[in-house]
Amino acid sequence: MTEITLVEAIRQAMDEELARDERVFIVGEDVGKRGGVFRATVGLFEKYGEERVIDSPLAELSIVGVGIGAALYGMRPICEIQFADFIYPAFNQIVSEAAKMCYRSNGEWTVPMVIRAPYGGGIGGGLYHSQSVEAFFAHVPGLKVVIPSNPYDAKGLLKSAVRDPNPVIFLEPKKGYRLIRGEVPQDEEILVPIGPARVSRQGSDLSLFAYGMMHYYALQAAQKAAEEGIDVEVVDLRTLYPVDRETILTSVRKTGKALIVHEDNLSGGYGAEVAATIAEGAFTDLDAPVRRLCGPDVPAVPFSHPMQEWFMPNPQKILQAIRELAAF
Amino acid sequence: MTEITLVEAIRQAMDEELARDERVFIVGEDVGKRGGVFRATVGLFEKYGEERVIDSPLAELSIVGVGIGAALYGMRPICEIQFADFIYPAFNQIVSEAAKMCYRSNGEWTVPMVIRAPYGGGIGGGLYHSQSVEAFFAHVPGLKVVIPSNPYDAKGLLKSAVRDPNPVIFLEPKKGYRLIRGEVPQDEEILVPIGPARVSRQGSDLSLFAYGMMHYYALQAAQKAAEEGIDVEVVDLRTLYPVDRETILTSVRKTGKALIVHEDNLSGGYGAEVAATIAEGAFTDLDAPVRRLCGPDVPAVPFSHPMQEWFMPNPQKILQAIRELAAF
Amino acid sequence: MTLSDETRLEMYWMMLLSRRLDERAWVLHRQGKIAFHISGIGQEAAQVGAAYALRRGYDWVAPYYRDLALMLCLGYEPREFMLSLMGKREEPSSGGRQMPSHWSLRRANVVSHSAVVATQCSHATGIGLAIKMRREDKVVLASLGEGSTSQGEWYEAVNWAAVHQLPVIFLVENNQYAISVPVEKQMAVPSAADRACGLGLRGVAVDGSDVFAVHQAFTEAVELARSGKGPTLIEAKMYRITPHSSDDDDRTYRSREEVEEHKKRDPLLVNRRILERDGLLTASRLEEMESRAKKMVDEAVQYAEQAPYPAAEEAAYPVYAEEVRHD
Amino acid sequence: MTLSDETRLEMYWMMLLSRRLDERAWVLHRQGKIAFHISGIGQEAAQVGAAYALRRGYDWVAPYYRDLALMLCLGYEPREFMLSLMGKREEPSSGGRQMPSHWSLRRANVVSHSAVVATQCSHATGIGLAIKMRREDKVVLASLGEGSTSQGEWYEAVNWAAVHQLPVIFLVENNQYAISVPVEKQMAVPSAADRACGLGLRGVAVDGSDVFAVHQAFTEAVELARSGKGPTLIEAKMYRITPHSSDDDDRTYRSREEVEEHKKRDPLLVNRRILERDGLLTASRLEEMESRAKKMVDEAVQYAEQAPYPAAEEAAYPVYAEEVRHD
Ligand SMILES: Cc1ncc(C[n+]2csc(CCOP(=O)(O)OP(=O)(O)O)c2C)c(N)n1
Ligand SMILES: Cc1ncc(C[n+]2csc(CCOP(=O)(O)OP(=O)(O)O)c2C)c(N)n1
Ligand SMILES: [Mg+2]
Ligand SMILES: [Mg+2]
Repeated sequence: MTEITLVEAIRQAMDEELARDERVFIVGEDVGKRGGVFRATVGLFEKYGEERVIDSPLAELSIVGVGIGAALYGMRPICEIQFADFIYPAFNQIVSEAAKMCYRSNGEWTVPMVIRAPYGGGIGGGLYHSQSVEAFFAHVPGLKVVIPSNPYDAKGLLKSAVRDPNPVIFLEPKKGYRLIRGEVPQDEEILVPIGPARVSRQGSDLSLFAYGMMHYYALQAAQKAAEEGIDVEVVDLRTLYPVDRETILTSVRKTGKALIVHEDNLSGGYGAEVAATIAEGAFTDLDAPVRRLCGPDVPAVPFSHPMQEWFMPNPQKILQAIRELAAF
Repeated sequence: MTEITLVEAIRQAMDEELARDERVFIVGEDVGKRGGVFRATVGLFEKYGEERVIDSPLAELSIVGVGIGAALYGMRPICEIQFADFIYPAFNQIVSEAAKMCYRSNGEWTVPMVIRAPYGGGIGGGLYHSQSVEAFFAHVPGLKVVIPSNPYDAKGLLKSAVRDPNPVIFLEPKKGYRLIRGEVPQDEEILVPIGPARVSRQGSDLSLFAYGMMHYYALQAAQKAAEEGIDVEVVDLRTLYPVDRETILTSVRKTGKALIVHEDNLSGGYGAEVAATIAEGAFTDLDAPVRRLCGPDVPAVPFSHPMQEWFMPNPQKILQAIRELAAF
Repeated sequence: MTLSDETRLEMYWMMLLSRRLDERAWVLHRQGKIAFHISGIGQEAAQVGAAYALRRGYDWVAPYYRDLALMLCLGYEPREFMLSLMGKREEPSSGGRQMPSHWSLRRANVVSHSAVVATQCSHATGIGLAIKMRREDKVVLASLGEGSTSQGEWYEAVNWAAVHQLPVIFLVENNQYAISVPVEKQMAVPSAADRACGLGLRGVAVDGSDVFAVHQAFTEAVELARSGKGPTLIEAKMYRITPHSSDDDDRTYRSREEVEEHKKRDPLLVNRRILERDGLLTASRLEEMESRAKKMVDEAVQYAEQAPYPAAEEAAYPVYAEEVRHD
Repeated sequence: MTLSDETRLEMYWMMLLSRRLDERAWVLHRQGKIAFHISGIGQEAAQVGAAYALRRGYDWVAPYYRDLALMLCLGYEPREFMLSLMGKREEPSSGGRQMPSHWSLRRANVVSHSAVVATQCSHATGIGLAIKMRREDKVVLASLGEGSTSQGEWYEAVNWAAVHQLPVIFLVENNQYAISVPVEKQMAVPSAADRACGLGLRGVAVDGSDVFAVHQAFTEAVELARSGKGPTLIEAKMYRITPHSSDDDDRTYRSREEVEEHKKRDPLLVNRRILERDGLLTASRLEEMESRAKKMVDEAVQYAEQAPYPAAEEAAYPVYAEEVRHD
């Protein structure tokens, strides 16, 4: 097995899907010659040509809208939004069109497409290159929302997303692009199903729910907690929508305690749905309040280093929350 | 006191604020001569002229964006989005700009503006004239999100919104525009503060949280429940964001049970935040799972009558949920 | 392309049928039998002229809610329209999920549109992109109202089609109003076709009351698009004779005189005169058409009235493609 | 308006100062002292020419991230730029919340902009609307890159300003690239100024390397706007001499030869020649300017390096206007 980075896994997934299915194409800003500002599409323009790796106009709304049209015609677009922070101009097309197409046409028309976007903070990007946007989409029936936390899943989930007959919002923790490495077999095809969350660490004292970069930190914190004698179960939510309530509830029913971590703002964040799911479905098993450790309710991650660190959850903060919850 | 309709209360609020402060103006589609497609601005064009009641181009993004610019310059725009379903083209301006302006400029620039939009289903409007959009905005620090449930609050909250130094998303339950009537004194100025929720019915058996049209139904259901001997406390959330956690927790600590009702889709809806708040803050007081009765996770309210009724919560469905929760 | 006499008469017939269906919808609304109608009266010539320049069933169409006549030309059936007005299960656009006149017809390559104006335009551009990628010779038509050209959405779609030279034809049905807002409040150019010059594609303005003039303009645009010469923007000038919809009261914003004045250019009238002038349309022929239309409309209404509503629980699907049921 | 010799030299000085500050930012980045820089090198003439046509401190400005020279003309101080590069507390645009070059300067009527391109344009239109409502004679300038004119956002803002005849001037700084994407992939018209003809406002293309030509074009546009004659779109043609930002590697998408070729039209060079030709700029004068600039840049860096970072907890506010602190 070979260890590769998260971004390389994503690149490989696209490369393989472009090779496999000629209906697949990539469209976005700077995805062509430049190979993407994060180099996620590097080499693909040269390999597949400018008709299948398309440098779009600087217009997110139409990157998605044009993608939808192509999907209706039978293509399989992979739309890249350069930063998740810039997905809002396309919000109408995603929420009004892509998400509702199948339902509103009673299944006559479907939109098989992937919208990829790097998200998340901690990279000195300031307010507009650090945002988490998952909660907006994990509330929209018709969409699937996927966030990988490691190279294996990233590759396997992205390949599944390309083959999925629905619109999939695929959010990539950009801080982990080069930081997160992992073994990914290069000689076999990897497909990770969209839908199920994954228990990434078994434990008995409490359940820690996270995804993306925060899942990476969660494992680190759980490791430290183990050294202190606290046995943490970690669940990588990875498909955020539709919600995998079963895996969430199964874990809490076992441990009796739940800690949810994300870097997005607390209020109305994805953690609220996880907490609500637990409050309804595992009430009699709960031994403690359901705890959320999330980004604070300020507009976004500030640029200046001390303020950025104040905003971001990290392994230390997670460990502290684990300790408190374990002691309840 | 005079009984007026919800929409008349809204019209009066705007009329009074236009008269009080010449920085106030209205901008939107068909708000001028037509007086708004729901007649919420009727007579104001004639009274204040076309410079203060502006028929905009058919472009929501710039209705909001231009409003922001005017607010930066010191005006107090009231932007009307014709239906909440059409607010998505303006999502970027609302979330990236209006919400973040104060924070990102460290308070140098603020955006005192109101964005009004009729929302909600049950009026035969189908997928695109029935949506609830509150959850998207009740997750965005920098915004305030307000939903009135009766004429008094509608008038008092809208007047407060116009005077608020921040961007306020003001969502109006359109099914109640003419259906919901209430006493509103016509000889004194009414200002209802943005922020606090309101216990609209005292009770001891369980707490029922709702807003807008669903609050109207909630009171009806609570009345019926009382006849069956179930004493329901009803809380009108009315300011959804920032979240009034104190009022929510105080009520649940008293009753020990919580039922949350909204017509928006269940998953990731506003009810998730209410449930999460309770699961964290009232754990030791809870006598039952936190229950949500919400719109189902389908894209939006269908047009055809039987399907619409299937989608919408109503007093009967609420009563049934009350019975079940009370019996837990 | 010269049109045969037969085709010219058929085009008139399509306009007439559309008109009679549309009028019946207004009647049904007054009778309280339907809840909502949005009308295409006054816009039939533009739609029929456009449709007849397409290879119907081969080319693709992204229409908007006023396009009843266009839809009929593409094979949409009168009874399907009536089913949709009544929210009946069998209605092919959405199975009763969408409001009436929110078209979709897979068998005719008509993609589903929402109520959010202008969103269909970037879909058309995407379809055009796919056609070009596949090296096919299809074209795609997107239509919208003049007010909707104020949406950035529309601009982006046209811009993209122009940059990539895609086989898309954008039809702006300029009926002078967006609900109550007159066209002067939407644009600072005298004609929606002028928008084209900032976008680098051909812009053509045509009299939308003259079905043959519209057809001519479209035939040229379609030919260019089909042969890889890129998109065209066509503005058909017309007038919205009815209120915006059954919910609207247009007396609040325009005078009866203005409406009456424009009725003189009613496309049914204008094209009848043309065909009479050319000796094609006789009184008896017209009578025959009228009675055929009446019969079809009656039958459509009857059929739809007896058709079942969807079951409540059908509203639960298909949220995802996996849930699509074929029955 | 003829410019005095003094003013012409001052304009050159502003360009020079901006250039030296900008170059220092690149040095600081290479030294690892700052994390990010986005450069205005090559765009100074357009910005200074525009600024000098405004009544600075009276008119309003909605700039974009490359507008360092514009900002300096409006009274932004070199040390403020350095503070912003380093994310220091005293930085006036955002107190360290935003990335460098995301301007805001209330004292100079410069409104805050985000990183989301083109969003500032509808703010400018809104400011123009407010100016008109108040019957004032101010104007507002909005600037953006040519790639950003692909955003529907921009189109809507310009359209609105044209329909309402607002005192807004839209400056498109056409530096030929949007990161790696060349202008031909953004528009099917030869010039961004051509966009104007579809929108019903004046469109002017000007050589963005010639500060005086730009100034002339702006002076006319400002006069028209101030006297109620509506908006103008001005395209300044130029070339982005540096990579997109300190994160970019432009060798992946353009040749060194291409860049070198365009350096011949470097605005500092072009305008030096003009001023030398007119006998205004002597070697000693230039030397004096250079040493003054160096001193100012050095001092600015020194000041900024010693300035404190914001405290972590300051990130908690001001989310709402009620939380604004003045200290
Ligand atoms: C984005 C959006 N905003 C508002 C509306 C409400 N609305 C429906 S039709 C309409 C007017 C459309 O005018 P125009 O584009 O000229 O088309 P017409 O109805 O005249 O054919 C409006 C404002 C909508 N459907 N979508
Ligand atoms: C809406 C949005 N999409 C993408 C980006 C990322 N981005 C930053 S600058 C830029 C290119 C801008 O090009 P142009 O408008 O020509 O301005 P220039 O940088 O060349 O001055 C892009 C794509 C962004 N900031 N905003
Ligand atoms: Mg119209
Ligand atoms: Mg550029």
